[in-house]
Amino acid sequence: MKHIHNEHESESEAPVTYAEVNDTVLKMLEPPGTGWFLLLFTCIFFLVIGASSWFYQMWSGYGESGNSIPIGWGTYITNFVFWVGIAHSGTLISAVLYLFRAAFRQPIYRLAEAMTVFAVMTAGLFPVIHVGRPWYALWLIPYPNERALWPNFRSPLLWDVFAVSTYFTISATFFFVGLIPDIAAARDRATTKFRKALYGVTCLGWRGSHTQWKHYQAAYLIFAALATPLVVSVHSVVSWDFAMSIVPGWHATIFPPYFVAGAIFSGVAMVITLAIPLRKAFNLHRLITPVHFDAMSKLILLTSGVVSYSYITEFYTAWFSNNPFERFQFWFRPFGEYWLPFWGMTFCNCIAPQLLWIKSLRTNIAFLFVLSIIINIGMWLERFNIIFQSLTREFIPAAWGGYNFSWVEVGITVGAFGWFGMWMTLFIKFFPSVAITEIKEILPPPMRRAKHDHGQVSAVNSH
Amino acid sequence: MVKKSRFVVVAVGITAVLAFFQFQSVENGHATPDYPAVGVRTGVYNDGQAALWDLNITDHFHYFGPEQRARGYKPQQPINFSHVIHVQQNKMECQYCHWSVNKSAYAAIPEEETCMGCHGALVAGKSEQGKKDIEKLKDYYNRGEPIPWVKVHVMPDYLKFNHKRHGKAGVACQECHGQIPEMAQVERVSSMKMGWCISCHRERGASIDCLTCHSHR
Amino acid sequence: MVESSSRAVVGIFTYLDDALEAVKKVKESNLDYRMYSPVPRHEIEEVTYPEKSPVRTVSLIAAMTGCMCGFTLAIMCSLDWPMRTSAKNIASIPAFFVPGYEWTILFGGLGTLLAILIFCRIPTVVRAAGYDPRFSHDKFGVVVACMGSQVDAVKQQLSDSGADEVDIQDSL
Amino acid sequence: MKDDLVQLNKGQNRAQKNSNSSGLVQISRRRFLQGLGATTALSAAACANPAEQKIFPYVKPDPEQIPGVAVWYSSTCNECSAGCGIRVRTREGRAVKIEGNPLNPVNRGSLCALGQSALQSLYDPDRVRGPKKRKLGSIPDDRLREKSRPVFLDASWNEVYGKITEAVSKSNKKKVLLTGELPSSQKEIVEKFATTMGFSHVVWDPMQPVAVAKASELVFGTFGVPTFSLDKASLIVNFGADFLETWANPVGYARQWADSRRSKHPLRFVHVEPRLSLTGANADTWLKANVGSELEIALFLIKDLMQRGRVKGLNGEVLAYVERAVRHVTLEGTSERTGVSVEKLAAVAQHLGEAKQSLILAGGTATQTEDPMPLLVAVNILNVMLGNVGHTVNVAEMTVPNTSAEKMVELIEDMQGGNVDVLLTYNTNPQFSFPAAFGYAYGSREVGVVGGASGKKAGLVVALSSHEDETAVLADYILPVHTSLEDWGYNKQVNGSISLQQPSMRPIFETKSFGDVLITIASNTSRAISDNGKSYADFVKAGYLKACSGRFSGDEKRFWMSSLEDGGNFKSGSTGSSSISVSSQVLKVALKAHGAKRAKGALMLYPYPSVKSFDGRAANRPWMQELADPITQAVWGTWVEMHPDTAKSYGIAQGDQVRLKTDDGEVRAPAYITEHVHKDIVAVPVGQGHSAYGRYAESAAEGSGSVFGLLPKKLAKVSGSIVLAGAPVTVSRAPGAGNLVTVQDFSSQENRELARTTMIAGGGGDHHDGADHHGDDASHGHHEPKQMYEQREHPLYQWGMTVDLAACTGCSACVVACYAENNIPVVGKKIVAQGREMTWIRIERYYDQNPNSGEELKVSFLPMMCQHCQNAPCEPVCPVYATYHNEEGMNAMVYNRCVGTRYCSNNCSYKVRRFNWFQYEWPELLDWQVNPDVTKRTVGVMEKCTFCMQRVAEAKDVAKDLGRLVEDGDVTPACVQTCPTQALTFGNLNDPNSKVSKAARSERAYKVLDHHLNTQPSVSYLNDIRYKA
Repeated sequence: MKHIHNEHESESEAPVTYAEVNDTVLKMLEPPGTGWFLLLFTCIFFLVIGASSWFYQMWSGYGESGNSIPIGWGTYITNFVFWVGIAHSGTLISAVLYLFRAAFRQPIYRLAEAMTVFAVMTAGLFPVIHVGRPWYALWLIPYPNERALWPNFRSPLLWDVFAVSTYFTISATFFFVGLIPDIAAARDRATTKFRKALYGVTCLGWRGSHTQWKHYQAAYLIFAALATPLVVSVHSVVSWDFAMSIVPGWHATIFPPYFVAGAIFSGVAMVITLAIPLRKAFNLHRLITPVHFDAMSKLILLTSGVVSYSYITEFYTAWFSNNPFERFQFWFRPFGEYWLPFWGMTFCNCIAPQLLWIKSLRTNIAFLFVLSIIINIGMWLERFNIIFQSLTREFIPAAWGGYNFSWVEVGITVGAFGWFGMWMTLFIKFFPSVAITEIKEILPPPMRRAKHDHGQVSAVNSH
Repeated sequence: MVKKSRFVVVAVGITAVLAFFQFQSVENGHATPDYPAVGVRTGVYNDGQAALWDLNITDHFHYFGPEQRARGYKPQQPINFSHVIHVQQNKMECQYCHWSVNKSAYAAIPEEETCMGCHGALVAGKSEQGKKDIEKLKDYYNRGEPIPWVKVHVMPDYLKFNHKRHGKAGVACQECHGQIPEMAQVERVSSMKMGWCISCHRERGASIDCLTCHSHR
Repeated sequence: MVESSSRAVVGIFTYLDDALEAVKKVKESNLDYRMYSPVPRHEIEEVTYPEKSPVRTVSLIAAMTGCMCGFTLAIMCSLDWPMRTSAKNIASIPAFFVPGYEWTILFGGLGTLLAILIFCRIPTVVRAAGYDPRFSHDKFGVVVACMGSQVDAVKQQLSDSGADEVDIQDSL
Repeated sequence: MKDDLVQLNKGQNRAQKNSNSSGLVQISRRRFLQGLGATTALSAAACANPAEQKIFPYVKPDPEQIPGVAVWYSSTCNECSAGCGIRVRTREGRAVKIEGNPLNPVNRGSLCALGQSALQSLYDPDRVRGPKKRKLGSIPDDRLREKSRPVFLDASWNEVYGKITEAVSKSNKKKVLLTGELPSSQKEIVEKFATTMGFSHVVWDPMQPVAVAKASELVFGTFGVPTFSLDKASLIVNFGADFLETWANPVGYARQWADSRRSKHPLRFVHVEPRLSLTGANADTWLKANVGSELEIALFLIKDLMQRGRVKGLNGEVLAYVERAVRHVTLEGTSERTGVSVEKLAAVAQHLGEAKQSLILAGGTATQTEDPMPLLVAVNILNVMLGNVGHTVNVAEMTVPNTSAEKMVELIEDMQGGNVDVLLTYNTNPQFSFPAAFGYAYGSREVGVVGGASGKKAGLVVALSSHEDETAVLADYILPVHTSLEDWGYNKQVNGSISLQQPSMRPIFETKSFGDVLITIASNTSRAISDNGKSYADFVKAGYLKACSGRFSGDEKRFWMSSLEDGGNFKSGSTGSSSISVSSQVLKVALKAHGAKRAKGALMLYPYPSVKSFDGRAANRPWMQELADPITQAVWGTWVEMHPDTAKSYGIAQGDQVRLKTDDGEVRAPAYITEHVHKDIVAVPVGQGHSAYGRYAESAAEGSGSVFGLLPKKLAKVSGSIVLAGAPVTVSRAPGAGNLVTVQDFSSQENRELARTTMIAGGGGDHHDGADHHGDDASHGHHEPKQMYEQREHPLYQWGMTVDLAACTGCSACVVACYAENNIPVVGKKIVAQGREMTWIRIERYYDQNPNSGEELKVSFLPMMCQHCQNAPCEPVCPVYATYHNEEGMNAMVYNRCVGTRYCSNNCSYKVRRFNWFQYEWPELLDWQVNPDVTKRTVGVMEKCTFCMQRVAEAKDVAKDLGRLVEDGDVTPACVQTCPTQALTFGNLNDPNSKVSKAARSERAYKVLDHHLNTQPSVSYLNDIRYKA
């Protein structure tokens, strides 16, 4: 905490006070302007496109998607993995970095966590969209039923059900618990009747008494401790959807760490993509500082390295295994029919992030924004490569085949962004999207008798 | 305090309603006690027990699923054929009319000629309604048209029930179809949902391999 | 308002050390108190609640239950209607680690949530004695419950510690 | 059309009518159709409750029928003139499946794709449903383009009969009855009719090997196609006869061929042709000779034999004649002119010289050139020299084709000259399959009864047809006749056996038997061709009993009944003659090779019939359209095969639209580029490009035009048959993209050892000696890896299958059988193009250049169906147990549990799972064929081969009633049952004595991919056997 404070001081501005945190953050909740409504309606418009595409697909038949017989999974599963991946960094930032006491997480963690929850909500749609009979998707849930049947616990897809539902529950709970004191702060400042009621109910009557804080802190630590393994496990389980199969290009033990690193990679990029406009729109420059961007850039650099290493390892393993199918698959990816997505992925995920070795670029907001979008595209392509390329060239050459991209898939993909964006947009206007309490925690408390080196701070009074 | 008690009342109420249906379903199953003496519980097994918990809306609501697959489905038939008169009062054997039940997977609806065997010249019916119905039968027969009976036991696709095998294994008709002899209008007494079949299969040690029933035939 | 009825004395502090000073004094005089703060500080915990929180135990128990339930669910469901897939065992424990693990986390998380709700006494609609909206902003508050006779002493004590304001409210 | 076929029943997923589960539905036709209409109307109201389902009893019991139990009728297939015996499975009075009749010696229980698809001719939604008359003024056009399509109005039988009677009595010119090649009973009644009524009888069937028959006349003295015994030969040299596909008796010959190929001493098979046919693909040595140079090879072989002194059977002037012909033939010269390497020619000659028994064949397109006689004569002479006559060539049992192109030409000339006033057509489609250059359409317009109101137009052309094909739409009246499945008849085989044809169901529409129509026409004109007004059925019975007189003693009725049960009487009477001397008629033919005359800038047209299209009669059968051609793997419609070099020179790429033009016509079709056609030819399958005939035929044609329209207006020398091959065509790239859809785009095995071959050396030696496996070593087949898990036990049955690749010819009969048995939807070209075909069994075709013998082409056919793996990758990944492994070793697929994650398909290493992307529905009438024992699958579920578990269930049911277990042979899945070569076997692997376990223990047995993946399939493949060159 100390060194963070020092970094603040280095900015040659007055240190942040408790009151300023509240003021800045709660200012975000003020009645929205046209821009916000425009954003919201754009998102809803996209969502309507997506929803109508889905209904069209259900009405007409699953054939409206692009899948074919060798390629049973396509855009939807790519989207699923993509969104689960996006979700990951949220948990990483909120839980893992909390445990590591990495204080740079504080200003961005709420945003990251909201992103997690909404991304999981988005990701969770895709398995349902992608099944042939979505109205029976609930058969994957082990509930007592008149058929006396249970699901197959040996299937990675059932693990997915467990992993994703647990992940959603835990991250949503974690998110909500973290929100409680901040909502209480919002409640205490709320003016309109609606907001009073909204915050009054959602803060559950939080007061911030010493016992409450005591249990809260203990519980929060436990939540962080519980969510931390999820960071590793959820995407590992998702990766097992592939790794547990025998498809060349999927059947690899490297998948869990590879997927987790990729998820964090894409998630951090997504946090940057969201944080930059938010920071600009709500003038959060004093809360989300270049220091944070620098730290996230380093995280990107690290995970990009891990991801690149995984790519190389995949190729090495395929060569080393002397398995003709694996070898063919990894020859096919760079030099086959779909070379473009492969090289696109390589550029976006391995080459472009290397620019972050340059210090000035790490804090160059415009550059980071562009790079984060490039990385997101790259990570989508990575999943495309894994899913499409592997399925299109499996064991039996006679059964090799292609994919038929359809506008329905594009519609649903766009709709997913609309769905995610809609929740994000609503969230930033109704709930504090920067963690008030947690930022305050890293600020030095106002002390009359400065025990440490914070004499200056204690002199600054609020009001 | 008021709120709390209200909650309790609602909870107890819901439980009571559920329990009512629960027991009622069992009650229904036992509704017809002792005709003829087959000595088995008729069409109960775990009927409804698991179904109460089933979240599958498509199986439960008529808006999503066919009414014809619900217990108690009792359609109006083109001719008011009464099993009471034929079976209970005149002691006819099931197989006399449904003759293919032990020969084929299907228990055939009797040919009109079978009906005409008695009703053609001999039996004209006692009641007014009965006379009318027999006239109807003759009309159909003379026109050479089949009677458009309404299916009572509508089963979903991809379930192949074999009457012959069940009959030969000693399953009495009443066990699934209920006390048909006492029905003036045939009604579906068993849900014929999968869990219902399975509980009997398990109880009697019959195969619970999916393909036993979900094979094509 | 009867003299002997219990009252709440609310001290509003700007400085954390002042507030803690006041708490220490109140504790010495063995009065019931509640301290409000906009932020959790370990300094506060040290003074007010040095013991460990019971939340942890609840979480542990819940998580262990979850682990057991997860495995049990998977095993029981598989054994209820044993269906062979490939040549794999009906109850294939390695595969069941996933539901077991996931439910460990899930139950642990839900248990923790339950524990917070119970120990923090939320959700509640009861108005907290002496709460001031500023406590969620930047002020610290010390609310002391005392009999009417002790009010003045307590009030004095709080202002001596450096309270910006001291209010007296009816206790609930 | 495809919209009709694939009625995507949008939003009606749940409200699927389960007409198939109501096995009791047996009602009058009209009623049934009404009910069908009602169901359709109701299902249109979305989200409503499905209509209350009705259950209809019989009005009167049918003593033959137990509801839910199939009734089988023995009959005879009329699809080609081979006359295979069939058994038609009917349920509640509807024919649902055709299988081969095991008692019939022609096909011994097997049936080809075409024969099975006869059901879709019976249930053709475009069938003529009642008598029709042309609307006045709607005059047929030559091309029959959509605009000028004649309009037909409903008529009554009596009206048309009246017209015919009137015309016949008025007639003062020729009266002609034009038919296809007919079975014996119809032939007899037609002869009677023709003589009684003064009709002349003309026969046209494009598939008849008339030239072969003519060559027999020249060499052996009798006109006819000899019967061949392929299984007795140790070497077959074949000049283009596609005996594994469509030629002569394909099912019977395929069986003979396969019996030899899988025996200890397999025959060696050399095939010469310019375009790789299915038959050529099965050859040990495939010689891509220059077009028209087959004769050179034959002459070289004659010369080689002469040098070896094998001139038995030749003497006198014939010997001199032959010697003269081969005087200048040299190995090098032949090699140069044919384009076949010296080594290969020498090797073939050597094998031929050493072979104990051999057979030389010629036929197919190679013998439908302008001058086919020299080749055919040379081949016959070769057979004589080799002593094959009387052994592998049976000239005592000759099939005599009645088809005559010369008579056709004469008829057309007569018609054009106005010399014909009554024309009846039946079972032939000359407007489509006779070269359009001769002008049949023009001629048929000139047919008329003089004295009509407006010159010609009182004309009388009556088509007795069950389909509105090109010939029928030219007629003034169409009289709907029974299809062969509704009609009576018998067919006398050359070996003396007689197969009987009986109706397998009551006629669907207001149709009459062809024989009855003739009888009625005759009696209307007060002439009798059957005894006092008896029907054709009586005629058949009497004729059959007469033909069988002496074959039975005692009760005629009992004999008749047992014949109906057996499908005929199969006592074969005759014996082959031992030797024969060459007729001097042969001297008329100049045995001189003149090479291919290739016009400058033009390629040679090489039309060929295939198992998929035959002569065009299969075009309106969706199964046959969707069936992938085994060689090109193309579906729906036609294509043009070209050599890559040729294509390059014309700037044509795979799938481009190509225009083929001759002086007589034009065809547009997509290009299929393949190395396995000669550079100088363009090969086009015949039978596609219909302009009438029905929705599937017409839409699949996509306006391409028929290949027969390209043929020149001339007849072949001596044989007088049409000139199919050799027309010079100008090829150009047509605008627009061609619509070529293939189901297999990759032809190489990528060294993955999917289809394996045992290469054997030596002429006819025991292949178990010195076996040398293609690819990796043999131990892979018997690879027993250590299992991680305890393998599943199978207490009673473990169903398994073996596929003998040495016997599999790739004919695709199994595919059609599977379509028919398992209610597999036909989805149409567009959906197949998306990789969504629904076939449960597919024939994979791989081209491999055999590394052991240089550039030798090795074509492998690999039937691929669900392998029912013991360690199935698909099973554990299903989250809802929709697929799992049962106690009987079956990989079960429970459709109604399936959620549709498609994970199983991803994880299936064999890619045999099929997904219902849409709700597929059968159009009206084709849905009568739906097998009630098999569920139609709904949208969103996975499906796959089930080993025909409905048949397994039936067998178990029967066995249980008999108080025993299912025995070997009780269960045969549809594919196994129909396989013409019996390459497939099915049975209980638990039983060590079952056929299938014996086959699976064979040292040729291996399992596909098992050595890589340890999937432990239940399907074993037996290595193909090929001779090293």
